[in-house]
Amino acid sequence: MDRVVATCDEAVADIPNGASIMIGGFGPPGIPVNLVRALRRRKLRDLVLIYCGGGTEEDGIGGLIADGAVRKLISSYPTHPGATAVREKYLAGELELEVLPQGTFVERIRAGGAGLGGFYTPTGVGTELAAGKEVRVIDGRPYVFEFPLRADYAFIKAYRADRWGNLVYRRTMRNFNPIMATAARIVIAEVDEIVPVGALSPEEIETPCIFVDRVVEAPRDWVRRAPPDER
Amino acid sequence: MDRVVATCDEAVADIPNGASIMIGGFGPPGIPVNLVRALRRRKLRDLVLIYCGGGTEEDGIGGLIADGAVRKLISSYPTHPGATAVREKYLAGELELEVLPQGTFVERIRAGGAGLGGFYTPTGVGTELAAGKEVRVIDGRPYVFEFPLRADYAFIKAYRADRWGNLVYRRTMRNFNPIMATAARIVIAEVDEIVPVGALSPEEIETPCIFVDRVVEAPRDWVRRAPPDER
Amino acid sequence: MPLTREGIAYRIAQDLPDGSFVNLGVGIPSLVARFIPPGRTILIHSENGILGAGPKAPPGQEDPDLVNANGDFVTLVPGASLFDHALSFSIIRGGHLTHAVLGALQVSRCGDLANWRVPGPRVPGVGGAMDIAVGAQQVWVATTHTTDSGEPKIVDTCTYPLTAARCVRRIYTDLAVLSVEGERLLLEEIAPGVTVEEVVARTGAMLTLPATVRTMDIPTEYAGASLLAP
Amino acid sequence: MPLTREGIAYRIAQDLPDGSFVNLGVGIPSLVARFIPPGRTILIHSENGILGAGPKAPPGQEDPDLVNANGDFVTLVPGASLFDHALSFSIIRGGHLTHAVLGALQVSRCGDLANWRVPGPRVPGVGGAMDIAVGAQQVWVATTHTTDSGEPKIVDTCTYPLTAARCVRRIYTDLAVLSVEGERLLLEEIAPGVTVEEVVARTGAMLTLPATVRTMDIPTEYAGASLLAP
Repeated sequence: MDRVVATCDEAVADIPNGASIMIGGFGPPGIPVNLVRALRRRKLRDLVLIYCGGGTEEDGIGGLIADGAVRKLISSYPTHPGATAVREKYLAGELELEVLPQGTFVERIRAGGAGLGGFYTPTGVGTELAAGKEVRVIDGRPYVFEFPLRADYAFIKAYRADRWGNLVYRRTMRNFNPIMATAARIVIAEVDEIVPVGALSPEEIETPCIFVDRVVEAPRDWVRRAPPDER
Repeated sequence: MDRVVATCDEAVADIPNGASIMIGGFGPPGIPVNLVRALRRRKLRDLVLIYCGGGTEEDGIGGLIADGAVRKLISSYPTHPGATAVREKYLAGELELEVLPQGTFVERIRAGGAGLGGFYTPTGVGTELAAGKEVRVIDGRPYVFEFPLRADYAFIKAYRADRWGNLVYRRTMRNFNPIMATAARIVIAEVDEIVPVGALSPEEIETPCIFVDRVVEAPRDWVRRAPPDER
Repeated sequence: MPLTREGIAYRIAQDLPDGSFVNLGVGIPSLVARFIPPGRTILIHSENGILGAGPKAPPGQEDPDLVNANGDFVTLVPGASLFDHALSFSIIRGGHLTHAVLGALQVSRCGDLANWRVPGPRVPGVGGAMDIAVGAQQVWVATTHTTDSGEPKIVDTCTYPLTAARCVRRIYTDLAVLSVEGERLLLEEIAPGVTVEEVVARTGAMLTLPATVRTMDIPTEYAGASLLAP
Repeated sequence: MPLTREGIAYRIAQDLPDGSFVNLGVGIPSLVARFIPPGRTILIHSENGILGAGPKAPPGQEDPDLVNANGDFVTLVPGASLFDHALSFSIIRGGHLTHAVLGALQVSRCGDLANWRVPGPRVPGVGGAMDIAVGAQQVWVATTHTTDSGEPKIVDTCTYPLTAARCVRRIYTDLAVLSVEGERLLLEEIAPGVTVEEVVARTGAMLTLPATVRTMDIPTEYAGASLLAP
């Protein structure tokens, strides 16, 4: 049951060309940057990334795209400042882009993790993001049908883990991480601190270890510096 | 923003005949027994209850059914020991029963609270619980279509609340409570302890106050007796 | 005198009742929180999992794990809660937010909103705008009345890609407050020193005029911010 | 000698690999946890929101807020986590449980399971059975080979209302271990002192017999429980 892997490089060593990979995070919080950097070192091709933003050079996701490692990006808001690689590759016709409303993006991932076949959302009806999608009127209101979304791998960033892979987040680190952790075949978590099994309270665990396959400790500088009671 | 109401009787005073009411809880944990008892004192008729079990005399839900206050029960497992009132009223033709697989029961409530129009689940395909329901093959696998479920009221049991209605649960009290709190027009929470706003950590709050309309303090005897660090 | 961006935000803040749960979009909407009248408890929701977002963190005191949906390092008010994106969008789509204040590229007479994309060879990116527009109990738009080049942003029919149809209830601009009632767009208030004729001239949709149009009750300055353009 | 209820549970426990995540139904399945071989870490899931349920609480030490799905006051193992019913059924339906051990009224040759209802004028109540049957990676059935009155529970086609079609992978009874492979039901093992002929005679479906049928390796007693019927 011990899920601990020594390094990020080891944790991503088996990812093949063409793999689909979910990456958690929103803003800087919750982005597993060290896993992304290790992935970038693999110099893979034809990856499908499922990530809410567009990535920047700094978080490494933009770098992956700039490298030409990514065939397709499934995203919600790939247009934030710093998402220059997406813009260049997309406008050059070298990156396929699937853009989803943010609630639909996370709900499709949840449906994938929860074993559902799809769902109807009121979001996007009558817009170009619903073009070609089934619309159904339920109880007098139109809804768009959306399919579940799963991936080969998920990269998760959490604050603390135990050696079994139970995960705890702090502040706004959760975002997509607990949901993506349910929806991939292999889930890899990068955490600031690994604690003994039993050290996390059963109520505070947000991602139970059943969802997590590998855990790597990669503490951020500020966490390393700040004692626990000042975080 | 203060949601505190003095008594359970006051909290349920406006519920009309014919109202639909979700009631949380599974086993004893998480059943808002004092709200149910106050509801029973109202001597209402034609209620629709949405509750996972069948209720017992002890938890008051069985008593409501025995009183003839309930027209219909939407449930998953109304056949546990002690659910005698359901059995008698159902077999006498005096209680309408809608039985759902437990995962479908909670997912329909979640869909109601999340604004979805419905979802496809693999559960129940080819069984009598899917009789008359739409079946759709998605990616080669058959799924049953299920509609969202909402109610006029939800009765929630939590451990601690602040005066705004942020809720915290302990051990297995959560069960249906955090989900039902999202899916009713008026949500009433019965809690063991009300603490000042700001006393709950933002990470530990499981039900944010946006979902809660009324909070009543009705501490259980064992909570009253046990000091916080021994619970 | 037309309102400044801060003036529009101030005007909106006066209309948010005590006990509101509000999502604020980027741009002018993000300024609304500054102007909430003292004594009102209004909780700010952020898509990335905050209910009860507070002001930006003072320089040097940013928490690297605490941002809002605009990417600002923020604080939390007492009573705030944190959650994942799934619950955050259950709040949005499930009709739990009492209000959302959004920016606009165009709003139509019947409340159609276009605020996520201009046509052309650009990267599309929508974020939470479509969910918020269909989900909040009341969607209010905060916008300048016209574009920088003077084109009306309030139009008969949107020509930009839609965010959601018939979702906007009120429009707050530098010149006026308007409300959408079915197919009719009502002119409720005008900025001090602005005439009804001016508003009509700068609006691209037919307006319905009540017997009397109120003039906004708005100070020139508030808490160091100019609310009226010079 | 046929296995006792504890014997069936013991036999199943030997087959659960280290690192399994298992849901155990009521009746014989609930006994499996007692017999997990030392040194294996196996986490027990309970529908009402537990991963890592431990043994029943000692009398007088029950926590009123901590029960499992059978209503027993239980304990938690170190590393356990607690969650709501929505996540609990995401775990179940989403294919995250490695194993589920369920009771049965009937199992068919091709793995159809009936375990929630007998026909007739009774209150229907299904609980989590249907979700678990479709969701777990491997569904194993723990049951007596026949009913108290000697009727086969392993049948060609279920006559009782189905829980789920073609979901069962293995069947552990007091007489045998069987596995479902497509349309074929393989007799893998027989209890000590039981003959293939006896098993065939008490089974209501055609069995496929391998070249050699193993005899179960099972002690007479374990940790104070009799595993073989006298």
